[in-house]
Amino acid sequence: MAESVGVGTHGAEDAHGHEHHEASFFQKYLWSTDHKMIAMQYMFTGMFMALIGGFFAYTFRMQLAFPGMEVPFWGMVTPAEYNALITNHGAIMIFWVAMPVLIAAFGNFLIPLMIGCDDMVFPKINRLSYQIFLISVIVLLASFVVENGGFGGAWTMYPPLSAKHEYSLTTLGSSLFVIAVALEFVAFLLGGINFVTTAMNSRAPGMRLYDIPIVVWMIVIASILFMASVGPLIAGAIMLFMDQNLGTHFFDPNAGGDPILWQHLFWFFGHPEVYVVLLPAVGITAEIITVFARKKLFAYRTVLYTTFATGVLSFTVWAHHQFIAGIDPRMAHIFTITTLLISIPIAEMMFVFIATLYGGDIRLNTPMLWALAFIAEFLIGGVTGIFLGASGADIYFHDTYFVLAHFHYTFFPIAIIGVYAGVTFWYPKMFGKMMNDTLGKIHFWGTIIPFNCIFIPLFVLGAAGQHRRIYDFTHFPELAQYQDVRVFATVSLVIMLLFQFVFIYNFFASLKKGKDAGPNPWKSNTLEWTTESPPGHGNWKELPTVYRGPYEYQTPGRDEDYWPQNVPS
Amino acid sequence: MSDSAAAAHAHHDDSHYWKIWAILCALLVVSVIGPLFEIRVITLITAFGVAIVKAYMVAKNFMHLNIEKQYVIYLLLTMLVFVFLFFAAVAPDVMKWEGDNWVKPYVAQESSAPAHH
Amino acid sequence: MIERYLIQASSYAGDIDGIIILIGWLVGIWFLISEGVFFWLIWKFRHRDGHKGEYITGEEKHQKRWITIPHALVLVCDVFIIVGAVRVWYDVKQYLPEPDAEVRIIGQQWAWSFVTPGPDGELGTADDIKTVDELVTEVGKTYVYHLEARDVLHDFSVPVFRLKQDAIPGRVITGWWKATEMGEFDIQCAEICGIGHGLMFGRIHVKSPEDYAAWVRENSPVASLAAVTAR
Amino acid sequence: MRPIANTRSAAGIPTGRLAVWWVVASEIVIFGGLLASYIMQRLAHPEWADQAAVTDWRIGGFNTLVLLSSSLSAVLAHQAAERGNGKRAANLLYVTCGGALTFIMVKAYEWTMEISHGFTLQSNTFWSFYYTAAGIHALHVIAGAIIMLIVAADAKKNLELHRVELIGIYWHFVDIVWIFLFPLLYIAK
Repeated sequence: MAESVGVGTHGAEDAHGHEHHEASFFQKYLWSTDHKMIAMQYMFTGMFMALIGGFFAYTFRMQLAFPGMEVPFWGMVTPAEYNALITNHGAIMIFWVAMPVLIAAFGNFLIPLMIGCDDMVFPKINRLSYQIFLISVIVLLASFVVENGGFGGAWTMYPPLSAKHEYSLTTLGSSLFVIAVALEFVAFLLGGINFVTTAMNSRAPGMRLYDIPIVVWMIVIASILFMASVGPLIAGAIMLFMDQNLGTHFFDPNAGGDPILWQHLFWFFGHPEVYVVLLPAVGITAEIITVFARKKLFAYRTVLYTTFATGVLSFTVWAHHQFIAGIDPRMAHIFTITTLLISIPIAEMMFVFIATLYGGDIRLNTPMLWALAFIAEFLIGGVTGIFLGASGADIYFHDTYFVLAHFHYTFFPIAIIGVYAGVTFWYPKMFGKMMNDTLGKIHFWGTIIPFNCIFIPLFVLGAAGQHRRIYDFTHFPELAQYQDVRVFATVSLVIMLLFQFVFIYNFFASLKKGKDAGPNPWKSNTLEWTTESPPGHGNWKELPTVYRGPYEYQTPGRDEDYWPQNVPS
Repeated sequence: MSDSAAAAHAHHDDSHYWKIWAILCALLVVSVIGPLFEIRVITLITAFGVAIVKAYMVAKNFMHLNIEKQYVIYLLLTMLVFVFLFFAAVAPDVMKWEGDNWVKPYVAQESSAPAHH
Repeated sequence: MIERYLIQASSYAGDIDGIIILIGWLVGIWFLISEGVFFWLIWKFRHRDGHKGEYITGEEKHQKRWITIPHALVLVCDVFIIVGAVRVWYDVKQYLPEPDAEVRIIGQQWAWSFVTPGPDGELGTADDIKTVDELVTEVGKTYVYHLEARDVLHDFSVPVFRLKQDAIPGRVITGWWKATEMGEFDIQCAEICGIGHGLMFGRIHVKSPEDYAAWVRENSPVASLAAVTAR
Repeated sequence: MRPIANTRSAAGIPTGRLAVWWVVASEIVIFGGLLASYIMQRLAHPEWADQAAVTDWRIGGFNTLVLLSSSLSAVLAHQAAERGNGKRAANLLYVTCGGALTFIMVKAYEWTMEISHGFTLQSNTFWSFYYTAAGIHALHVIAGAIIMLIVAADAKKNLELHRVELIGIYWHFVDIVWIFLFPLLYIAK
């Protein structure tokens, strides 16, 4: 029975009485229903896709810096290839890296462990969700190698370009792209239902709503946002696929369709999606900051309320992506107001984290560095977003490199910094070993500094009027002069990518050489640290009971500075 | 799995559901008869107004939302609100033929279907 | 800050740069304050032996003040930004001035074609001048454009004018500009439109009244026809 | 075997039913997005009325009746399951599946007629929406029927009786979707 096997089955033989039996490799690693193993599957798939996405970024940045020259490991970049590269870089980094790692991997690993139960409520659905996700990965990879190459119409897939093969010139690629995205949505719908139900129903006895760790709240709210926003796009994806292959005209203006409809269908999902990936990263930051500042989270409830506010508001702002895309100018006023309103809960969330540091006892281990970097860098992404949310300013900035730099200052902290923070923090729990802190810090600085060197210049280029998705700017007399800025950004990117190998080495070397972590290396309060690392099947010998909130650090009248949730007072 | 729903079902016998079903069928008749008058208002009321009533009755009595936890109702309503929000914000662009500083030159749907000629 | 890179060549370029600078100041101050406090706290409360952290719930009123007051101030700044943005947007996109001249702009994969009025100054007459990738206009005149697309989405963008508008197949979108500087500037396509997107650039020539009149005389199809018959 | 997590119920609703409500919630937005798109296009294109006139309200009405009745048998099956009468529950579920089968057969006949008269997916956007919306709904009917057969097979042996209610809730939702599709596609002229 596949259910009874998973990571580190050893040491948990008699966990509520399954007799232990040696499982085949296939059962143990590929067909497992254990939430921890599925989390690992999601995490490694996501990291593999991150390598592909990073390589794409390297390729098209090289093309931009040295147009028309052979790119090492790739060759000449044709315009068609360039479009396919940027399209799939964006799609991969959001749908196949940020989503699987932040939501699925951490969600699967943390929710049962943090709310104190033995598994997800529907292990088999959980497995199915990963398998569908894997198929979507395969379909996407297949789309690169089919005739005419991968889809090159931007990850937003605006028709008619995406709808008609004679426009996109990628006959099979665009259809496979749509199928891959749709499958990915189905996978995360199944996963999301699982997360939400688990967190709602399976909490350990004694755990009230305000005793749930923030990261669990965040992943659950993110899953709900995803569920509520993706519906129209699933319908839209079906319509687009039929336009591509079955000769319908949903988005074809010459036969009574409307391309703007797709833009609305897409962004009605596309904007909440930003918060779907943001919230888990924020939650991870909250956990890490409280642990390493040895400090109670400042105003737990305020964080929750601001999150709810963000979630609701995020459904009312989507058309700020379309200000000059031909929507009625009067609509722009409404969406400007809502967009600027959403800056308030997000700002407050950041204030809360900064306030949490006050009066702390801050230790700067690698996870803490990542978490602090998340706040510092995300602030830049947040404030530059105001320029784009304000309709008047967006007239100039829309679709320039300013936009590009802005959302990389949001998505990089989310998808890269947030993930590294989470991985370095929970690595001891996942594998029972400590990562090398020195290598971790080298990797940290080697990533953060080049990252800023890549994207600060791109803000400047955007202000200078350079538009996105153009494979060679030397054609444009007003833009050719900035070539050396592009070279600088590209070189920084290469340096940053090289430093990632430090992490990969550290990750795998620590599996062997790392010193044993023990159950609670960070002296943390939350439940996952109360079982052995890595947790066996069933997570606990007997499931814990909760007596207090997750952030009781420095509680007066105790000699240790922390107070685990499961310790009776 | 005994739960609130199970407990509350006790005082329902099957005839209750047959009654609901009979009402639904009657409503169905109304919703097909109404439009035959070819009067727009009556069509709208009978077709869509009745549809809403039918949906309400099915949800209340067959899906047992009447005895389900309140938050489920709010959950489903929230989803509906999002759908209406979507409609309200998209209609000005997709449904209208012209707006501030833009027009769609009217493309009548010449259809390959015989209904036209 | 934009004019350091690009001149302001249209009547509303200044307004758009203005709102950008307003936002720049407001968010800039917020950004510096928060990052400053952030790093100061990290340094001030770094781990030292014998120093213990404090127990602060952040739930009491006098503690919450530290986030609710900034929160209110952010709201105030937002109001300023909204008002400014909405006013600029109204002038540029919603309100349409009396045109001195009209042009048709048609985007297709992967070129811009322009129809400018001929000697009679009327659009849609026999003497209209059709050009490709080269838009010739007159300085100081209010131009109203009618933007169309033949196949896929395009975006007519003239950075020096701070002008940008998507072209949607099946729609005619109207807008305006009034050039204030003479010269020759970039037109970029700002919406991905297929493999030729990177090559879909044009030039806009803003000429003095005399030069423009001369150009019209040379290029009007009717005029040239007259010249032929005269010979 | 079922994890302990699955047997807890902190939210006051059995896990299975809670999950089904979330499924219904996400389905609402999927169909909502599709129908919203259809309605705005429909209002924008009055000339679609003479296309809509072609659809046969008698067939649509009959199918509505079929689905309403199958909903009844589904809820009766739930009642039987509540009373622990698995045999009766299973039989009523088979009746419901019969309803699903009838629905699909009628639809197949209807579509054959329409296609043979030249109203195909490509005819115009009304027909595209007609086949898309009804098609997606039909897929839900088929999926529901298949799951129902599995549930019924268990229920016959008095196993997993709570699942009878779960599939019932899903089935009523599919019914409700059709209740709205019927006037949208058949009646409104």
